[in-house]
Amino acid sequence: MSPSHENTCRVRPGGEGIRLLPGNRFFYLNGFFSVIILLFILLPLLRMVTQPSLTDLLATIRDPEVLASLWLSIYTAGAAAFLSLLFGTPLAYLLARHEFIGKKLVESIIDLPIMIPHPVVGIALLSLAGRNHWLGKVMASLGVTIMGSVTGIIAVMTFVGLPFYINSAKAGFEGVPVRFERVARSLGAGPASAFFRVTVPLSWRHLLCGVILCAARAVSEFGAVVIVAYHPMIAPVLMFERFTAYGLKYSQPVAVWLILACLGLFLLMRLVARPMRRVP
Amino acid sequence: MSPSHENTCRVRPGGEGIRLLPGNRFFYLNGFFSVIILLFILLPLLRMVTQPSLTDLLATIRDPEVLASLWLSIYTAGAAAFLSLLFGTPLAYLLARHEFIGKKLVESIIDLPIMIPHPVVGIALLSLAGRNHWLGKVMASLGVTIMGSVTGIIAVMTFVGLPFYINSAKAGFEGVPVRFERVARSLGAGPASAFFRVTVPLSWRHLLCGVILCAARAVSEFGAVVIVAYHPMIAPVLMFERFTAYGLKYSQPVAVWLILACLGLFLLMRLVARPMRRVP
Amino acid sequence: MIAVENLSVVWPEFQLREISLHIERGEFFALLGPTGAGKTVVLESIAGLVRPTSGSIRVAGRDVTRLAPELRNIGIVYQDYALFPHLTVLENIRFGLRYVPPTDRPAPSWLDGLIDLLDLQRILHRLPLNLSGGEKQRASLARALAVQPTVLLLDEPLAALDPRFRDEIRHTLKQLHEQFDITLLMVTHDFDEARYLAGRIGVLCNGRLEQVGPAAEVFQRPATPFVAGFVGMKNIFPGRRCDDRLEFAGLSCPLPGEVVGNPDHVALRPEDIVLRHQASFAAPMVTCHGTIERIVPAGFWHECTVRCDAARFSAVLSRRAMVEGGFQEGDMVFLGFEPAALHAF
Amino acid sequence: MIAVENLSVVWPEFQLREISLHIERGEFFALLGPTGAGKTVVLESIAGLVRPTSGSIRVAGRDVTRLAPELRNIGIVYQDYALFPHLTVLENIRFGLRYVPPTDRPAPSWLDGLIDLLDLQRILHRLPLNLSGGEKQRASLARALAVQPTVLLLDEPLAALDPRFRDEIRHTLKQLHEQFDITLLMVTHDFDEARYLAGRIGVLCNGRLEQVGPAAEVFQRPATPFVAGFVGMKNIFPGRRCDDRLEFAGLSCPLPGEVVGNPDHVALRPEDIVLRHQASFAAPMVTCHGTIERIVPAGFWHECTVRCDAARFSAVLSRRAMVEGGFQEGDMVFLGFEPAALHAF
Repeated sequence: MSPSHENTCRVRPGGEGIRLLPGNRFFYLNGFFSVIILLFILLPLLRMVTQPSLTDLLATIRDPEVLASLWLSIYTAGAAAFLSLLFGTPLAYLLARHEFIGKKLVESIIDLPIMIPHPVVGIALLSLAGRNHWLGKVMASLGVTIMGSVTGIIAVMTFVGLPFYINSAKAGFEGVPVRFERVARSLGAGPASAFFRVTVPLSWRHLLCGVILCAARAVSEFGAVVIVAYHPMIAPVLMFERFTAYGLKYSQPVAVWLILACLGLFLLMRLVARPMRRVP
Repeated sequence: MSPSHENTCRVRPGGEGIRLLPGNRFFYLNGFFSVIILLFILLPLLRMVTQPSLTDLLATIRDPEVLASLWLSIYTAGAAAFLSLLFGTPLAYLLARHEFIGKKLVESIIDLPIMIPHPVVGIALLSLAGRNHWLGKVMASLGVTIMGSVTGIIAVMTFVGLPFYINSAKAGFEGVPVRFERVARSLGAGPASAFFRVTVPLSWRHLLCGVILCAARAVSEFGAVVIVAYHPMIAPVLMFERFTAYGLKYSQPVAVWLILACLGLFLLMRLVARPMRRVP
Repeated sequence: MIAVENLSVVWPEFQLREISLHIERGEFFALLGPTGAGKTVVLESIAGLVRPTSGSIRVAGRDVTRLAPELRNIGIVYQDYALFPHLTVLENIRFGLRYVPPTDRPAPSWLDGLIDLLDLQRILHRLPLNLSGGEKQRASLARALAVQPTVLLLDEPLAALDPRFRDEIRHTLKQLHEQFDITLLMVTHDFDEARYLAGRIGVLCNGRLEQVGPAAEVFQRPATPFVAGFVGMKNIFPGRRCDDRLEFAGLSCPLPGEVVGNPDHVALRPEDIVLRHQASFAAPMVTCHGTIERIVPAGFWHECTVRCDAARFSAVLSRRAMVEGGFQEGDMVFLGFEPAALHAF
Repeated sequence: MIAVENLSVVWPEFQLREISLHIERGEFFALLGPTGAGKTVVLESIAGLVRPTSGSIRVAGRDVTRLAPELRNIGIVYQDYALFPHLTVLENIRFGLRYVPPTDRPAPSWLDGLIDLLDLQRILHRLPLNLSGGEKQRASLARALAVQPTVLLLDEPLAALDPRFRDEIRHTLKQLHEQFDITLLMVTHDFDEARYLAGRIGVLCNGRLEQVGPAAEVFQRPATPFVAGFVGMKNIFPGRRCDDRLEFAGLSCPLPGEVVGNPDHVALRPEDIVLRHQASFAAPMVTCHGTIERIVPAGFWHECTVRCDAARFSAVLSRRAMVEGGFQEGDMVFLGFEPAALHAF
């Protein structure tokens, strides 16, 4: 998503530095409000992470059901991110490079999945795949099912994660001056060659960021997935089940592991991305 | 959210225009993939919206349970957006104006709610409000409950919506040159006066965008709310209930009304925002 | 080598109208004009990066109007260098080689010669990020020339450079042109630059080609008031011919030799005007009387605005002339110039 | 009026070291220096927008070093005008008035006088967006002066303007200073601008004040090689005094009158050098012999680089001198200058 994408990908404008001039009650007032907000975000998470005992945590991670759901979450989110990369990149590139009538509309369409209430997403995908729609019939005859299948989970996750990848990739492509591609073409490179030899190497950070954000959004989805596929269980669904069946105390360890899995995954990707030569 | 915020708030760089030069098979290939992606987003939604009959839709909207849930959704999302505006603005302003050690960390903390799986958010907030935590005790003695209350719903919605408001507001404040505030202060205005007379009028579009995005995210939340408060029922929860109890066909009309309510709300806000004098 | 016929590019906010240009093999041609005149659009049309609305472009005898840019074999160098930041200088230079068919590949000595002439030996393995402007522009020239383009287009190649590098690159361009026998089309807004480098000059204004000709001719005999102003004739007056005299700004003077037909403008360079406190001008000089309205010091000279009854003249005086004359704002002065310095058109 | 004592601002990437400045009531002082020298930091320290690391600032006898900017009553005008884009020109001008205590409020005639002098009548109710650069800068001056600041700080007020507006605003500044008796501190990188407007000049380089003095003195007797280069003495050589002669660049010449002590640099303006093909210089002239390495035409003059055995001289010739002398690159020439033109320091 662009918020965190802005934090991670874009070079910030030159710092002004904290220069506290006299007469800055306003500054301290702002600081006070800011601390409240940060505590509001941090305290619940810290509390939740520190509440379960280590024994509980260890017992939970040995639970094959938990492990399976974590693995399924990661696997489907990865697939969704890959699909977004594959299908979203061309659209992001077109939007970054061309002006056309209806461009605003296309951009709004891309942002739709962000705005739509999550269960509605699930219901919408199921509506399409229903047997009384021609597409549903085609899919059924190919043996593809959405309801209660891994395919369905991936479809939902792709749906909700796409805007995050496309917007990040678009910002990345917009950051590469058209001039570079023009020079490449004047040197004999075709459009595809210019794209892969110049544009992609200069925007890979944004692309990677987009993939990470897309995967993050996909892994965190619950409302749409629970409609489309309660089983096989992804981790948030499992957590929800434990919460409703056994209460808060039994769902907390799963939540902790899910958070750790997400954080670990993103740290790993960050590290993989770091040592690449020549940061633009 | 920044994606749509980028589409709506920021002036785009000068258009390059579609200049189709010869030899652009690459362009058509991109266009093909782009159309697939747009259909993937649009078809399910269109299908869902067109499937219920008008009679069903009218019957649904006369159902007092549906009306109550829609109203609750809108009301709580509005409250969450208002709280974000109140508490998020100071933090956004600090981040836009000052560099300090740990700034990246603070920015990551703000983005945490985007990354965290939705049910985990609910579980985390409940962890804090539990009776065995001092804060939980304080809240209980004040008669504030999170579990199953409107307060809880608003808390959850604020939690998930905050990053969207803060990131948009921060971008807005960053877009106002510090120089303007400096000139204001050299003319005798104190820091607060400079903020309200110069910075806010020059960034109100971003602030409004942030509020809209925050409300959109809040209204669409399901996973976290369903943990904290199944009752009173917000619209997505009601839809989920109808889906599990009666199936797809009975949940679709509610989904359509929910989407229409969201879209109507945002259009209204846009219109309210439009006629203001002097667009910066 | 390049033949542009009736090239038009019409965009909502900009129009380039019916440009025709012919550039010979081995020529150094400069297209001159103020910002926004459409110079870069002409270059990019030739390179195939802009789709012309109408007109045709032939390069080396081949009609390239509808050809993709990668098939035209035309090099382009931008003022911001546009070096690929993720590649070293050498990788930048070799970027285009893989698209050249093996049979046409330039001999290794070609690359070596380029690297030598452009003095890139020391920086071949550095990334562009930390190079100086001059080094970047030299690398960018090498990259464009490595694939042996039929024509090299230069888009304000000196504009973004520090003055010290500007001299260096200007010199390099001259050397390149002399030693490698390449055809060069340069776009610039700086008349001195064009005059120093180019054999012929075209002046573009508002998407129209106002004058084309050898550099000296454009300088001495501008064809339109716009070109006259552009080449430094700050004093431009409406005027007319009466038999063998020229009348303008309330003055009447003998015709300068070159005038043919009926000109309607008279132009005069500010440095051709002499100011004196007494009316002590010798015979052929034309004089008039006026008041110094403003004196603005600028570098080595002072710019004086003198108001005579009918017109306002701009004169440039060296610092020495200023000190010796003791001119002040508000002084009454006599203003003189030789009729030969007038240009009528 | 302004007394800055030992002002230092130390940032990781920049240092301003021990600046001391004294500016009198009603003075027009210019702080001159290249980009990045720290000129704006000095201004912003005085205005209270930058926190000094050490040193003190007194304005009108009051120590303001730790005072909030809104309490200092110091106006500031930036090169980018910084007009509030959401307010009309009049609202911009009246912005600061509500913070002035009712007893101190300027008479309405003050505002009217400003609006008249700055010719803002016609644009009072327009938004800044569509104003020309000159109009914007005039509005920005009016806004700063509306609250009757004790001092007005100008940050490169002419730098962002088109040449035609630059003359106009320069004139306006001079008028403002003459008619309103305000104290002005201007920062600029343009020596001619400073010389035209300011009474005294301070030259800043790399965060250090190199020289302070009347404009003419800085121009004629720069104190350091940096200042010499900045005021246009392109030829700077290490040199030394031997009894009553000055030795530099392999030459020995009589001392120019002003020299005291033991200078170690000798500087010469390029326009004080004369080139000839014959060694026909009259008695006091110092001459040497060399080769023209490069001729670069630039506007009204040509810049020639002449290599004599020990040194490289830069000379500026008018176009006329160039044509009459018929100089070419590679020519052997005699170079001469009057010893009085030398400046030793």
